Amino acid sequence: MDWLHNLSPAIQDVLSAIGRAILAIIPIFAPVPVIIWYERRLLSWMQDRIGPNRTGNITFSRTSKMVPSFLRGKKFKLFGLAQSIADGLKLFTKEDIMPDKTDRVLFILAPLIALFVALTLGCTIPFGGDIRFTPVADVNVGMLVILAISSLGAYSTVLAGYSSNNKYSLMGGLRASAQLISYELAMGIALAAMVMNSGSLRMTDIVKSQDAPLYGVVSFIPNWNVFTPMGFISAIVFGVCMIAETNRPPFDLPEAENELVAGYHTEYSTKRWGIFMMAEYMAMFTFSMIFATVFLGGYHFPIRWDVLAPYENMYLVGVVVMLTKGAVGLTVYIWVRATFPRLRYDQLMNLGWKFLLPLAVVNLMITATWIFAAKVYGPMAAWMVGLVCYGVLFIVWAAIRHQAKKTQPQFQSRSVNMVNSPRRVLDVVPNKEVTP
Amino acid sequence: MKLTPELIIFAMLAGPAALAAVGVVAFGSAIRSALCLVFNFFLLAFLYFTLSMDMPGISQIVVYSGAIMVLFVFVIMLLNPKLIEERKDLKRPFGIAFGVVLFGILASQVLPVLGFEGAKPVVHQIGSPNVIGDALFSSYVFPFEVISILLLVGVVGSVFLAKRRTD
Amino acid sequence: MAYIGLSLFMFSTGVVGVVIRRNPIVIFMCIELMLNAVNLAFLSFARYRYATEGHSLNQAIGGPMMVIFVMAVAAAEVAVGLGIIMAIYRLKEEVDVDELNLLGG
Amino acid sequence: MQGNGLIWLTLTLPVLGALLQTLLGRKLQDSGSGKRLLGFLAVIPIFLAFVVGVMIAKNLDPSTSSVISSVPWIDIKGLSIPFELRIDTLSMTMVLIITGIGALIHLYATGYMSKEKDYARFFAYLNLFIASMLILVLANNLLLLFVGWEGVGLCSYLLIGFWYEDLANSKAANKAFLVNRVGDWGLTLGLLLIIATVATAPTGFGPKDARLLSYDNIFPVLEHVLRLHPMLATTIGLLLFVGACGKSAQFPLYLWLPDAMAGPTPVSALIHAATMVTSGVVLLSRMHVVYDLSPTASAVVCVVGAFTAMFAAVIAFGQTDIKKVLAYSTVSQLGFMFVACGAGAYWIAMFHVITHAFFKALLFLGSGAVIHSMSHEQDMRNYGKLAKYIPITFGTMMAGYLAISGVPLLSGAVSKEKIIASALETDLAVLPGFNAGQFAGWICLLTALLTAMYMTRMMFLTFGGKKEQWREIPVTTDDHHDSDHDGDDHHALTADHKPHEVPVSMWSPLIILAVLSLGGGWFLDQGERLKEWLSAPTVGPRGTIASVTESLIPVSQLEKISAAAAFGGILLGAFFYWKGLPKREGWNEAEWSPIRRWIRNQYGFDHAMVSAAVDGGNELAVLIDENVDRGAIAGTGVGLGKLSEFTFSILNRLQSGMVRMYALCMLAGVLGIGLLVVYVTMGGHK
Repeated sequence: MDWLHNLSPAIQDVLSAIGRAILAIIPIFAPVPVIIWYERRLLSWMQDRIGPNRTGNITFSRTSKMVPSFLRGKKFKLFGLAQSIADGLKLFTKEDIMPDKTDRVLFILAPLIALFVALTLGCTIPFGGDIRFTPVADVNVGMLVILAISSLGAYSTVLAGYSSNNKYSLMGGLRASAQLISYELAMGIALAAMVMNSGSLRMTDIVKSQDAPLYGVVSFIPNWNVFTPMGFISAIVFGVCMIAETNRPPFDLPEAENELVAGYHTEYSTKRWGIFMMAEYMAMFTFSMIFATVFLGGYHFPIRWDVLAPYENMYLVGVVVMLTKGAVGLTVYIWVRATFPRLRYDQLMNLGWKFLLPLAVVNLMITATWIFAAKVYGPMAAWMVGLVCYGVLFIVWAAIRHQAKKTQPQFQSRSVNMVNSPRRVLDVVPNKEVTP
Repeated sequence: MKLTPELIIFAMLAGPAALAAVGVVAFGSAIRSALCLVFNFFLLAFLYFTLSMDMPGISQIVVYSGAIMVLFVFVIMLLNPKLIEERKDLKRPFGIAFGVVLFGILASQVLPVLGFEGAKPVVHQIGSPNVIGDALFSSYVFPFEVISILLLVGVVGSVFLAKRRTD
Repeated sequence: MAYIGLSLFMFSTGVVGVVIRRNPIVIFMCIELMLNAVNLAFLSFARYRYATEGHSLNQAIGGPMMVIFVMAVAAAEVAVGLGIIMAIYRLKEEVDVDELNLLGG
Repeated sequence: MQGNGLIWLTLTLPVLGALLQTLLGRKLQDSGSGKRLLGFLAVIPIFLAFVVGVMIAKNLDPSTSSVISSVPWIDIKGLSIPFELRIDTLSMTMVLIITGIGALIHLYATGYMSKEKDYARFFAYLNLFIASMLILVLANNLLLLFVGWEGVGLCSYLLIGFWYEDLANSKAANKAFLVNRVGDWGLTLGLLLIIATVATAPTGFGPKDARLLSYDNIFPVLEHVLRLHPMLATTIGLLLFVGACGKSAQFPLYLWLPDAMAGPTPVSALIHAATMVTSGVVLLSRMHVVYDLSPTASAVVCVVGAFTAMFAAVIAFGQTDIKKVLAYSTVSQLGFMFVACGAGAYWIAMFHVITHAFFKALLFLGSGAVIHSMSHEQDMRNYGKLAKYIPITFGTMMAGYLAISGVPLLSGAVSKEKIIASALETDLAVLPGFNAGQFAGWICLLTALLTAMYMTRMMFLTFGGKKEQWREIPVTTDDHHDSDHDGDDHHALTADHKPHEVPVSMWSPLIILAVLSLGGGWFLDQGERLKEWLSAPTVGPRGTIASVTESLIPVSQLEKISAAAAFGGILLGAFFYWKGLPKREGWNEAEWSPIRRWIRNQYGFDHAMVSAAVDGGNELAVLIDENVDRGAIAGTGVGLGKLSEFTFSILNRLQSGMVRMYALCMLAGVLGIGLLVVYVTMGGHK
């Protein structure tokens, strides 16, 4: 390794930057086939069917002499793991079709932006307690980097929709941009509450702040944000927004197949479609890990062993823990997909603007009060004040709900304005019938 | 001029940024202009990073690339701007000429006097969120409040504009 | 000062864009471009002029603060501006700046 | 002693009470037992607050003051205004008065308002008022004092307009609010001036930390700066005094107080007799540093106080409404307090605040009892010979009457005599060539006589006389503010009405207050208890001491003289009103002597002020509108418009409405200027 140190510092920097970039990409990029397989199997299991379980099984001949003797008649089960690889091979070898009258540059650019966002989204997530495990950079605005990159994700869907020169695609793109903008706000504010809780935008600091004793009392359980009241509410808000940001069911309106064919990627096929899919799964995984970092204590184990019995820090354990938490997040993603029906568009907007955003804002305000009270009066008073605030919040919410239920009719009717309203025609026809 | 890594990075960022700026003006279709602008803003953010201005840089991405330009793209898509074809008229040559002259005048006046490369930068960490937040809530608290009111007015105004007249 | 040079260039480009383009959205974008050019100038001055020896933190922080405020103002401005463009479009079914001469009494 | 955290309890209990009333009120107030529970919930917090106040006061070392500060309020870099309270003898005295008298009045109100529909709203306001007043007196910085000040004003507005469905009541509330605004204007300017003074104080005397406005910070600074600039002291003093005039109903801002009698009687007792009106006195005592350094301001305070005392006492003769008599009496007594303040004897002013709280609360509550038993009839011309119907009320009111009249050894006499003495021998309110203090002292002595007289008039008209007037004279309803609103239980007064004694919840406070009125002043005066108790917060630096002119009467004789004034007043009153309502003060006001009619209408002052402010303002506006606005300005405007229209009809061609053309032109202009700059710099090089 000496030759490395002998290089000029500038080249060393470049090399380390490349290394870091690879470190950032590999754990997100590599598991994609496994994630797709996992989703299909889990979804099948939840829907009481089998799912892909054959592809990749290798059965050796019993009789052929070509096979070494110890392998004859053996059967290697891969549980269908190779299905994703087969799919990928298929996608990348199919004939590349690009419709006429598309905006070619943008058409090609759109999936690349999606890929770019998915790959760079996780660049500030720490995977272990060491600086080496924080890919790319542990910048002091880490949380904002995540928000910034994820907000760029809107371009991919919007451009894909626009460049396809297709009505459904355009509508999908429009829906996507509106949805992303709407949920971005609640997400940012939910994260802001956590930033205030930890006192730093730096991701490693946020993880570190969750390594304290639970509520300052229970020493062997870490004080993950999700255990605190404001963290819990933020986690709910962020979780919902996270699903909406990745356009996953039940928020998959931009690609709602029974309304818009396939939404923004109707015209896409082969590699580009594959890239969209890959980006989606990578984004899912990354968001799961962001969730884990912010709310589930990052790379920390759920029990603080070092308090019970001091031991040497093993950073690789942290990486495993982190990836496991990411997998847990994925499971929830799939579980939600299997459980909830797709939202109607107005329900989507109502949920985002009328429920999540106010909840996140109030939560932010209560967090501020909490921190203030903790600083001035100590933790006990903060708990009292905070819980009273949440109680009031719940009562107000219940009262509003009660009132709304009382005033609104049980069955909501909504009118749909069509582009060419048939109402005009209808107005004329009865008259004609009456006048003769 | 010595070729330092900083200069290389600056050139890598500034060159495309300048090209993108030209692209904003030169492209015929509005959406391409918008994309150029996004690209330009994105690179600008990295230029800010090279100035060790973390917070302004990242807000640049969040605010401009992430919010404002998405709005632009959204509106362009809604309006379907192919309706407007850019006709050539007398303003174009005049505008370009004037622009070049403006750049010439400004550059000739400003650049020669900028002789402060010698002074040693001291580490103030002026780009870090802590320092900016501190300043925002102490010496700049009044502008901060005014800006918040301005944003509120902006929100109200846009809601009012977007509201369908029901008369 | 390469940063200032880039800033000036972007500013001039924005000015040219405002003059020669007919699409109000593009004009708007050119204005954003000019704002950003100014932001860049602010930041580079703050970094290389005021974050140097002999200046206090208070002097140095002015540039970044200005940038933050410009961004906030730009956000408000875009919200209203695009709203106006949309409203005009709804009213007149066209957004060509040269066809819109409401300003002329 | 570093603070007593219990004070927070005192402050939060009334707030809690108000919240309880607000939250539970609507559900509970419809049933009788619910009302009783609400009344209980209203009284208990105030009473507990009083108990806590007593506990704090008992452990308080009179020579110290402690600042309780744990809640940051306005907290930005370089300026920190915490929500901090000050415990010293001055604030604790006021706390005890507010909560003590307040609790009694709450108790009384549970009986008085028992038929009221909006029971909970009333007590919510009342509790809120107590809380605001506590903030006012306990505040340790000027901004917090201002919060309490405005809170008190707001609650007063709400309570005066409690029966808001009646236009007269709403008008009275508006008037109180508006007149108070005038005072607040002065107070605000005063506070800003103080802030400016403190903020720009010379180095070394500026405040030590960021708590810029806290009393403990500003007092030393003010003392230092104002000693150098007496004019500044006078300005601040006069501005603050304008504020104090507004709240404490001094001439000419007293206008709102008599009208404020439109509110329910317990409100009158609590707000307009015992607590709120004294906030001006508290303010002056609190800021005594300013007045100590400004003889001019002190003299103004003295003279205005004395004038108000005399002025209001005379008006009281013309009133037939029992509450209005008491209202003017309050204004008059407040004048006494201001005389003491102006004379620099702040502890005496506070002494009078205390004793006045005792006997004026008693008198108001007693008058409320009379009104209650007379079916909400307030006109004294309908009373007479009531003593035999309502003996407890009569007995207690007698105590209050004797106290206010200044019968020796009763509480009113002790404090009033001290006021006169302090005014006569003051060295503060003395201007060159004019001994304002002495002048005020003499007027006060005369006013004491008048006080005894009009109080005698009131007592005889109500309880004495020969006839039970309401049996003979038809009832008119013109002066009928404190009236029935939801009807059924509030009958109008009829000829066969039989007055009944009030319930126990109403007469028990009367008895307690009567005992206090009789013995309170004597008790506090024994061994100069109050003086020592209050000396720390109210004694400050003195400015230039003018030469004291010898008083005509040696002060040692004053005791006898004031006693003589009191008895003289009582006897004179008895002489005029022995037979009850005299003929020439009967129902037909046209038969009244012109002077009395003039007095009844406050010498036309109220009318003049109102017409000057309202009608005059209106006419002025119309005048300006017609002549200046439409004539001069609009004329000029139209002329200019014509001119420019002509001019620009030529230039109009350029205005194509093409925005980009404009932009191009702008750019050309910029380039022109740029080229000019280039040219100049080049020229500079050459």
